[in-house]
Amino acid sequence: MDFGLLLQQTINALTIGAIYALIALGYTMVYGIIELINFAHGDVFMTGSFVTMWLLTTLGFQGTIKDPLTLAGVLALAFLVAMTVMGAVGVIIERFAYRPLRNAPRLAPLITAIGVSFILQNIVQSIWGPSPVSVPQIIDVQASFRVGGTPIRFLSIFIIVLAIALMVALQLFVGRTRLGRAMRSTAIDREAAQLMGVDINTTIALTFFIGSALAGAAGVVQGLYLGNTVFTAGFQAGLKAFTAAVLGGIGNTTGAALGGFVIGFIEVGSTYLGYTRWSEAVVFTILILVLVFRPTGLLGQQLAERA
Amino acid sequence: MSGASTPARPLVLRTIGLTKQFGGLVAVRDVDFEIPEGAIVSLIGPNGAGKTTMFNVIAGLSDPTSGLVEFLGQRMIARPERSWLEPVVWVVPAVVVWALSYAAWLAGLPLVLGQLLVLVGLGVLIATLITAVVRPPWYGLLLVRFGIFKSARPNEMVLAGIGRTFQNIRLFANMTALENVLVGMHGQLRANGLDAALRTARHNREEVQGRSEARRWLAYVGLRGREDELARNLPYGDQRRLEIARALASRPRLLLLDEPTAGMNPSETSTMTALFGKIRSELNLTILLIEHDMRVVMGVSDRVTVLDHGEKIAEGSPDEVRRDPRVIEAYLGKGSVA
Amino acid sequence: MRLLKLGAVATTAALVFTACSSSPTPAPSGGGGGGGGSVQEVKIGVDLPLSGGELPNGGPTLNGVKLAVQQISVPGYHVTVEAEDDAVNGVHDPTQGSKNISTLVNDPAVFAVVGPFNSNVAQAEIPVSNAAGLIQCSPANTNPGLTKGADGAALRKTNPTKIAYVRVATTDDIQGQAGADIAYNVVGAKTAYVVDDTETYGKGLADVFDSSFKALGGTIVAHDGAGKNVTDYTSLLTAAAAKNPQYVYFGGVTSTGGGLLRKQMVAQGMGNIPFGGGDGISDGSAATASSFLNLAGPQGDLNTYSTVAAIHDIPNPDAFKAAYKAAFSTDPGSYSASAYACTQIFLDALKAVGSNREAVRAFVTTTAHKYDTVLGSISFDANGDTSQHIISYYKFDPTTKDWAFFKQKDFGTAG
Amino acid sequence: MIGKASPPAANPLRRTLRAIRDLASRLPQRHQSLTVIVGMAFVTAILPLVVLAPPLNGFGRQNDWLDGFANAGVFVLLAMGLNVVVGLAGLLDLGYAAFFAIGAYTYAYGASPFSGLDVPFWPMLLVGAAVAMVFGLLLGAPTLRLRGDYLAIVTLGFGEIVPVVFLNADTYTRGTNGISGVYQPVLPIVGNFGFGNPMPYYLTMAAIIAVAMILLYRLQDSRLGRAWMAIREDELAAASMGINTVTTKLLAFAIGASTSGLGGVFYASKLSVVSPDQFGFVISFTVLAMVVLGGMGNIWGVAVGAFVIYELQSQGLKQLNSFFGGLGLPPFHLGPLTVDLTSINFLEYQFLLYGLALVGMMLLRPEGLFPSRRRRAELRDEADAGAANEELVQA
Repeated sequence: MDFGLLLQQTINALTIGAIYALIALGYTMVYGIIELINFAHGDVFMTGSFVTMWLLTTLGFQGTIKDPLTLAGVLALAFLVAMTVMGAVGVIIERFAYRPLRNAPRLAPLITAIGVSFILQNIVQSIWGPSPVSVPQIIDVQASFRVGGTPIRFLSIFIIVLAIALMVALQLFVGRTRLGRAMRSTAIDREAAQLMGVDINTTIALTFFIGSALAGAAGVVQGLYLGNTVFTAGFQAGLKAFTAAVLGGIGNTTGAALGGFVIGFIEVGSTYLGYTRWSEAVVFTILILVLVFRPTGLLGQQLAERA
Repeated sequence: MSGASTPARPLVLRTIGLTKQFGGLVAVRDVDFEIPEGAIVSLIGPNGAGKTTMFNVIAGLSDPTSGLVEFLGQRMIARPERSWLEPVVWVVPAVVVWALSYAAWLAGLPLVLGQLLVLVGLGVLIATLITAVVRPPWYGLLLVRFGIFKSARPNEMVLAGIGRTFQNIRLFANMTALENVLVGMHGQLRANGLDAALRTARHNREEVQGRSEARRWLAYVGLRGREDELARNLPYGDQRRLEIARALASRPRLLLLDEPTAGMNPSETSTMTALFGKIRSELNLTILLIEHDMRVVMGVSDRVTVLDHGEKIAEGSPDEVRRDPRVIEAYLGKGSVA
Repeated sequence: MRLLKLGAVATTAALVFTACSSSPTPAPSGGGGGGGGSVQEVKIGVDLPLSGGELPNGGPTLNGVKLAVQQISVPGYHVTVEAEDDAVNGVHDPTQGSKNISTLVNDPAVFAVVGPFNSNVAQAEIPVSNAAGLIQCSPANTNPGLTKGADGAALRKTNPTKIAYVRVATTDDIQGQAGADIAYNVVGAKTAYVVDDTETYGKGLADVFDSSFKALGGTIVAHDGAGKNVTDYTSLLTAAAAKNPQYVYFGGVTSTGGGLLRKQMVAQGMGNIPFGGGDGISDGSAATASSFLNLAGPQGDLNTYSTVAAIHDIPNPDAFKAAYKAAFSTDPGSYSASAYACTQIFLDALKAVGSNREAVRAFVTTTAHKYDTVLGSISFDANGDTSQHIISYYKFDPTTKDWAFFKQKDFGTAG
Repeated sequence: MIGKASPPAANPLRRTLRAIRDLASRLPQRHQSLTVIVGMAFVTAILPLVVLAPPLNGFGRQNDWLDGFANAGVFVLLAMGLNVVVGLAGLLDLGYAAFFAIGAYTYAYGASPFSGLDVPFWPMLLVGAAVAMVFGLLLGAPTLRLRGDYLAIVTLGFGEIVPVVFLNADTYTRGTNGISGVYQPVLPIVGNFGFGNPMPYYLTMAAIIAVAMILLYRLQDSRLGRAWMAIREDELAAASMGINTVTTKLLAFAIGASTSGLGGVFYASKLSVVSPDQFGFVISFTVLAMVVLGGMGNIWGVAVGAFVIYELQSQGLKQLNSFFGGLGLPPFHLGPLTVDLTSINFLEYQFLLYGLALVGMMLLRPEGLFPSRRRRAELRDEADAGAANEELVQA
């Protein structure tokens, strides 16, 4: 077995897995708190990549930024803008498409979610056109270092580290802060949390903000990594990320992150074995098998009630 | 302490060493418990004593960690072991057939044979899957053989003769009272989808008879004339009654009532208590009652079992239990003991 | 900016639409006609995907038809364009296509149809137009199965001898051979890696490349498929790089990942491996937004080849481009010229035999007729395929940042 | 019910009206199948005439409309099938298109030059439904134990797997090219099933829908239908009433799948081509939207919802250009914006409009356009006539 190739593919899997994981977090957080499959989430991610593209081209960047300081500044700006804008978009979507339906039949918000997804796609398509567009890759995509003769790209390492940092930050936020506690308590029992003085609307809006901001971050990352985006990119990425969230145990943030990486490995693994054409089928087959054997996902809680 | 009441009467239900753990928390610990036929037995205890957990295990809603439940002398529940193996059992026969088809291909046998075997394998897979879903008794035996036994499902408990109500009413809110009772009669009726689609004689007969029987059940609990109201539009007390009618419609031998008078005013409570007596005497039913209201418990029960922190601390007639020092201690400070 | 631009196009569209709004009584034509009382209103039907993600395919193609109708006038006729959208929910939909062609068949003013764009829509439409005897010309279909062999025969079951579907694009089987010819003979590669986009066009092309390259004596190190949903080719390329291919061939179009694949090759340090594709990636210079060269990016030495199933030496290659740009203020799309050519052929027929459907159909499919089009001289063979089998070879030119023609080769009549 | 709102009507006219209304609400309950047949016959007869009247005749000829109606019928069938799964049993199925694909491919195998077989259309309808049902069972049996949204993702995954298999198993499915030249039905009475002659398809579809509707209504009003609804309302309580929830859900799944298979067979026979890209998530989602917008659980509501959405997608949104062009409204001002409706290419904003329509309809009527009104008194036997009177007195 070629160790170098294996190492490279592992890095590839971790990189794409990190992107899935970032998107999956949004799915799982929203699901955890209002039990809604937010089908518009994939398109929030897509819009984030377009916002990045718009920002970088407006600032006049075409390609690699050599000066490390400028690079750091532009990167920070890109993440800040994409995450804030997408966070705000998430809050707006929640306010107008989901909140009025909070007590409606369960499937009603699912339909509006898909409606919102169409709306986002069409808006992006009207502004930036229906064809794929280039995103300036401000980090040198070829820069790499060698591990035992195998080139490892800095960009990949950057993405993996960044994603993990964001996930850790999220865990700390949810676990250690007052707002995080409010989120957790709302997720467990909305009415009880309300009685305890938690502002439900703010908490849910906050959840959407964070989830969408993470999707925005994933959008930036995707732009840097692939240098390309298209207005239909949200659907498939969203589907995979949602699968990741379920695979990990929906509602569980650690599970979502784990699920993202697992899907990255499944995809890259099927390519490694020469079954790229089947990778989608493999992902979903493994998902079905996992759920048959572990009905609540990899890290999902066992349910008290059984029917 | 044990065998305090008349041993002549056969047991309807018996639990042996029943234990249920949630993570590190032991909700029920090693409880032996018996219900003789025709009795009204109450299960009491302070909040968090494990009453509802016990109830859910008996009703088949959750698997015990260890111990077993016998209903009418039949073993209903065993500890689930290696239940994740069950899906493996479904797939193995089909995989064996497919392996045969591959072997046939390798051996150079005619292609048609291999293809036929592939189809047979598919058929086997479908058959095993359907078997797993329908769960005929021999499938259960097979699971025991492989050490993959899973406990009885709630519906199997019902078919065996255990009916129940819920602590927080769980009616089918968007169905009418009559339909709720008809659902309760599910196990009594036999018409399947094909009967319904073709409107066979069986379907028509059962619908007519079922409806009139359902009406009688509603009338029995005092809901005459409310047949076509949506369950969610009924007043609270009537919803409780409807739940009982629905449970009775399954013609149980043992009726489990989970706090049936919770949230009722005294006059409603006394009507309800009267109903229990009527059910027992007229329908010859055994009743297991979880109740907070001590007046109800002491007034209606033949036997009382007291749980505290998941353990059985006392058992006997209401008077015996009332005087038991451990019971007084468990309830101390609450002033609940009348 | 873009909205404004769209407005301009849309105004043209709206004019056309207004003029041809199908009212029972012939509407007094507003702008066109101009000749007097004897002008007959006729329509060229168009069926293309015109909404959602497929608009970049259908939109510029429709513009090609409009441009032709604007520029070429046929005495005695006022020709308008009746456009139907076969995309539902943003995806080309054979059901909608079948319905659209029925609609066009039912409209007596329609004497010919340009379209469709996608092969599976064509599969649903060909039987309908064949039964109705309404001539249809696809600017983009290249799948051999639509016309040739038993598959083609099955599609025209109702009137087996009356061809009602022609196409101006050379089929994949020929272009795939050309791609292999470039890889093996021009570049001199002995090993190649093939990726297709799993769609009819891309996979068909890649499969022919695969077999032709092997026939020439080369080795295919791997042949992978990655659908249009795949955006990350990194792992694919990592695996391929380990097998040291001397050439990479992409079967597909820019929007299904052509540019992305090349760009990621560069990122992976595979930029110096020659890369080739069919006319699906030959879609304008690097200055054209969303073209292959634009998306593939400026890095690497872009040793990149493409083929176009048409003669390069046409009389005035830039005139069409300029006229298109003047009318729609964008560069033409990959199939704008093909759609223009289809329309030219129909207008020729209209001029020659009038607007009777059967007459037009018979005229167009007569194998002896030659048409002078923007794509060069075209005639159709007995199956309705273009009998022109010349493939033009292009290579990326780093100075002009555009495709540069370097050779054309006639693959004869051997299908 | 009515008596409560208004005092006993003295006015004879009012009484007559009430009697008519009463009859109208009772007839469907007493003679359901007959009502469905009469209703479908009426709709089938009236639709071809309606489209001849303005303004509909401006958008297309009768044949165009009928062709579209026959296509819409496929979706009506799909929506009615999915309604069993989602509306009655309360299971979220996001991969419903997979069974549609399986039905369509089954027909393509049974009647096309590709396989060399030429099985007549009518038996193939049953075969397609049966094959789809088998796959429904195969998927459902191991997965129906899953709770709500886990089931949703499993079905979604299945919906993604099936087209991938049809795409990549090209030896058996001709891969991306699909199977073309699928034979069309033959039936002497209805007429010649040819291209450009939509009437036979239209009539056949109406008949299939009528039969499916009768069967589904019958299932809904039965022990099985009540069990489905009980599971939807409260799965745990349903299990505690002796309902084998897994088997019952599996039946819902199987019936939904077979209805979808029926639709697939018809679709393949009408279109004469099947290929993997016709059966993506978009179809699954569209059918789900039809069910939810029509009014989950209400069979005729779902059917109407499906019809409306399909016509909106394939006709309405595509006609906006000629509609506004034809109106010839002068440009008007919206604040600083000048809006010229004739210059907007609505085709380009189809998605936006569709999305807005979905969101808007849901916000206004989250329970759907025709929410299932809970059925009132049903077939009563004579023995219970007394109780019925008593109920009326009380109400």
